[in-house]
Amino acid sequence: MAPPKQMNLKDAIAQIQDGDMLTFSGFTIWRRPMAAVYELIRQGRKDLHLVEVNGGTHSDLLIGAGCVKIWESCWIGHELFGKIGANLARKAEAGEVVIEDYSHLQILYRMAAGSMGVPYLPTYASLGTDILNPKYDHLGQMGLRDGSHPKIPMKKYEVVKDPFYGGELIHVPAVNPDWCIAHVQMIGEGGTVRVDGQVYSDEEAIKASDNVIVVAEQVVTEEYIRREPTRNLVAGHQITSIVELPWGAHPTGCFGCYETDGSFINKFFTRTRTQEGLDAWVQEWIHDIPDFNAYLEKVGIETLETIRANPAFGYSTKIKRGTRA
Amino acid sequence: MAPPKQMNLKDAIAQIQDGDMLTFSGFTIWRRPMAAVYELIRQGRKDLHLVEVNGGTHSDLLIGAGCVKIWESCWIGHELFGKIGANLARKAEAGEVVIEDYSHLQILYRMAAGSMGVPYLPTYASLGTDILNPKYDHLGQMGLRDGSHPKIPMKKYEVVKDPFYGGELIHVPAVNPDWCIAHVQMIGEGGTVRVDGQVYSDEEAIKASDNVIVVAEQVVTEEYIRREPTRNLVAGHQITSIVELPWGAHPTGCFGCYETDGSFINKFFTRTRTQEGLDAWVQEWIHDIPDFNAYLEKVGIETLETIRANPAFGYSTKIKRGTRA
Amino acid sequence: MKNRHALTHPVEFKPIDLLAVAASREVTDGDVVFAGTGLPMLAIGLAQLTGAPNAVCIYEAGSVDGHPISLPTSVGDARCIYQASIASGLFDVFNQLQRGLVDLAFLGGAEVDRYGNVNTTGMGTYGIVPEKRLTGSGGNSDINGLAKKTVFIMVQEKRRFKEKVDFITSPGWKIPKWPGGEIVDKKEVYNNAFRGGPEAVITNMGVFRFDENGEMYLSTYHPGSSVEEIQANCGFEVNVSRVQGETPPPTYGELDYLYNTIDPEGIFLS
Amino acid sequence: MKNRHALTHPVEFKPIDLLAVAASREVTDGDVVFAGTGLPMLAIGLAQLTGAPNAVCIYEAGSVDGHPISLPTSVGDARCIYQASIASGLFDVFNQLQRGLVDLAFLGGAEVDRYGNVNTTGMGTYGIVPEKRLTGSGGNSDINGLAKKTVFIMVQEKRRFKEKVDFITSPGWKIPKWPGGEIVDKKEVYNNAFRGGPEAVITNMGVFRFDENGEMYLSTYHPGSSVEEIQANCGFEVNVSRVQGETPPPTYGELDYLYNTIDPEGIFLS
Repeated sequence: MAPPKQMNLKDAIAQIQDGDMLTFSGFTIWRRPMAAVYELIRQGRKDLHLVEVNGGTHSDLLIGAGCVKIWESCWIGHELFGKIGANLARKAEAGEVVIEDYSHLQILYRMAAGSMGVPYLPTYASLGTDILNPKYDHLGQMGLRDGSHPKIPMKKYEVVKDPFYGGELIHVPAVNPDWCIAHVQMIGEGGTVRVDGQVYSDEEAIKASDNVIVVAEQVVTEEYIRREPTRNLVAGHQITSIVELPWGAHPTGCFGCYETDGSFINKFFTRTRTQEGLDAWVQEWIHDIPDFNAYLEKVGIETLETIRANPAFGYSTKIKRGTRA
Repeated sequence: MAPPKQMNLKDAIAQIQDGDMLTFSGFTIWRRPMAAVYELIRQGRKDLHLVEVNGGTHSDLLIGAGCVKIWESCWIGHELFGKIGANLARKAEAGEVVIEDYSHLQILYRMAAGSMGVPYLPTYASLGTDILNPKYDHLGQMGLRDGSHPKIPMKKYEVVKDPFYGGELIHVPAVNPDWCIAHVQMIGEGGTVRVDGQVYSDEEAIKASDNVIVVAEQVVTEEYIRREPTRNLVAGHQITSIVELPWGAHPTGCFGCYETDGSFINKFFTRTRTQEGLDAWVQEWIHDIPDFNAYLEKVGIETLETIRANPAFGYSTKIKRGTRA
Repeated sequence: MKNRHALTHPVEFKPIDLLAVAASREVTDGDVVFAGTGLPMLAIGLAQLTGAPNAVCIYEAGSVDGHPISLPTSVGDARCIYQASIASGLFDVFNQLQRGLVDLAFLGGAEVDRYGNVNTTGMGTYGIVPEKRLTGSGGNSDINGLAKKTVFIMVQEKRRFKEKVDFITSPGWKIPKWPGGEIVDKKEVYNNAFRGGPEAVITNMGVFRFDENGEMYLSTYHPGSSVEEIQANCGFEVNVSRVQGETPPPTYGELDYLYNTIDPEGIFLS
Repeated sequence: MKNRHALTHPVEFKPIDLLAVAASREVTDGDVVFAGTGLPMLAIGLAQLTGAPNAVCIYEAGSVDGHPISLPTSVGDARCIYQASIASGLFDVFNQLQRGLVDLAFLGGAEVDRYGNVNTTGMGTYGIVPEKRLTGSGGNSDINGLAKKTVFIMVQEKRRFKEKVDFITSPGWKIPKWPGGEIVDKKEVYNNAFRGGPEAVITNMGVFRFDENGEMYLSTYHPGSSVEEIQANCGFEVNVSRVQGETPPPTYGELDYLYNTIDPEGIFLS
């Protein structure tokens, strides 16, 4: 296996094809590869199939911009800064994007199964819910579970008996996305990945995927990152491409580096509840801007310095968050 | 759930009953709870059912001393210092201990399933081997898979079809031992466990078990161990009892603390290939000694200081290992 | 200075304060509690400062027993892991849930029925083209299914307390058994993993609990509300035969903790 | 000073040196290699110093791509993680194996048959009371089943090279399909997880490989050995129709690396 190549964001994202299956690092509004999502939109990628442990600002934007055909996950929103994923809701209600629902544990296990090299995992999660209602097996209803789509399992789930201890449970199918785009704090030149703070479901997402683009706050020498191998998450032979791009998760937060830019996300949420609003936002923040440096200029140094994390805590102590701060 | 109690080794081990199912921390001759095993023998525990991801000096001794009835695992030996687990071999060949064979991945997955709260895991591991030969389902042959033994699954494994992507594989049943005895480098007073270096299968062994005794090189404050929560493995609510006992893994090694005492293990191996030899060894190193302090006195300060790890490397730079050192 | 243990008067607290306080009182000392963003964070924080100092809080994103000195705005927040026992990920904490280690969980929802079935997926007709899409299940369904006890915090409106929710996202006491879909007791569906289910629903008007048959009944109404007002804001007939009177209001000490220790910045308590 | 690339003469190396060197030559640059304690450690270390500088070594106990400056005595050794990419545990590395990331693995065994089925479990009659118990499978069976290529390093004796091994611990090219036990091609048993199988068996006398039918043949005999000696020490009739001559001996450079860089303490090379 060839060691991963370091490249710029544009070239890294250009490897992704229309129709590919994608997943991401992070959790809701934390450590999302936002710069990569902007670039996907800038390059006009279409018909993407997203399978993610949970959604957030990154996927709501990508969906709103018309890049996505199928979204398999359990949740989307912007936490405190936007109660729902309004772009997904609008696109789904217009019949432009198909949602396949799983519960959080189920979709996590789909990714974990992919990372383990097994075709499914058993679970008791979310038995007795409409998530398992055959009526809502949307990919099945659309005839996509006929075995002709290698990344789409032939069943949404299966009910099974436990022959070892008795009882009954379900199996959820593995997923192996074509690509994981992960934003992390640090990567070695040879591809050794370090994630600091909560790792969310990054290990499963990265290891389940056939190809992995890592966008990192910092690229360091392998000698440095290997001084503490117990702190590293994934080795270079599971990584395809490396991009060094500080602030690349903005407006989502990155433990130890910067805070979530809640004000930015809230403005995004407020402005993009209509398609017109989303289109205007995309024009202003993506198409009217040549690259990510111009984006950061537009965000402004004052904002960036306000959200920069205090090293003692891993989060910003300067940001005003509540109404009484 | 009550926070874990700190106690002495004798009282901690006294909680384990004859016939209980046990598992352990560590890997072959690394981070094995040897002092706890000596204490189990001293207290004369009988009919133990061991299920471990792999065996080593600790289990070969426990089996030789007549404490064990069933051993489910994949391997036993002393690495470079003793090619086979001669005590297990002798006891099995005499019909005094029953072996149930799994492969390494299979028995790891049995423990992982237990830790995940699922009744089994699917795997492709070791298909097409005699490990799956129904003739060698020893617990089944003995009639123990009739459902009347809550810790013994009703099947050794099951062959299944994959309805999602086609193909065929097996399920291996979860295991939830009554007790895990784990030797680790550090634990907080509230039970937060930190393992340094390779974690082997400690996470699975600890989290699969209904009760956990942690023997630690050092007990520290929770405030201290929680300064870096990303380095910790298990929280206090999964721990039952805490014992502080430096050198408690001797003669097996403990990353960052001390080297495997290969010479000690090799002498054990050489002396205990017969039952008489084992009995004499147990008399000398366990029954003739009141406690672990006396054991360390007998090992001698020179040996302990020679195997003590150099903090720069995590292993000893003083020990003579090869023939040309 | 007021006695910290004295009860406040209705004009001295807001509805959200009572929600947080009532929720915190559901925590037993030593409980392992699964909590989400918002009110649950206030509730578990308050419980740890009052009756349940040894309660352990697990957040879904992968932290165990954090002791934030600055209130997190989400469970993925960097603040969650300050003085935490463990900072890990979803695989760790969801496995703990499935393993049966979670005693209590706080959850929310858009719709609920009398059996504690909750909808957070979609309103109206659901399908390939949904009528009105919501956020989706998140961990709600997993947690409600597998924790020993769950407590829901919800807004009391007729359109939210329904005879039948539009989509069962999160499993209550009577649920469909798939693939057939016949409605049976939760125990029959969860079999070896059955550990309990919805314990209470706390709204801005009252506290509901569940009887031996898994049916919701009104337990207490909040100061300023009434049985009648609650029935008027409930889409099904509420069992009021077990009402025990008014929900005890917050104490001065509880309010002080909420506003000055837990959320001094006014993130959730503006 | 001798040319490092020049071949040594039979009196200048020991059998174990040739085993390590022959094994190291099986590594292709960039391979992800699963290795165990002992000779495999020498082989992968030598490969990284010669033809395969980018080979990645995974040890079963949970380390990835370590660069020890002091030779480990076992895969659990603290030395394994020096300048490693990852220090984790079995769950990580066995999942990588099952996911199909392992290109090559070095294994050992007590008995082997012509299809590369290997026994490390028991000699003689096996059962509840075994005739002669060995160490057990360890990861041998998992790795032989799931790596793309495996190379066995074994002692050449008639009692070890058998027509039929007493217990199939580790799956070769023709194996039983359970629960029935009929002998079929490995591909039929492993289906979606089929990636290859035994590539070579290296003994103290020669190097064996496997043909299109998964049957072992003699590829080269070591300097000082012969086709006849090998057949005399093999319990089944060896296919010698493809013998390519002598196994190339170690170079002076390879011996220097083995004795002075990889194992200067004389742990395995005494």
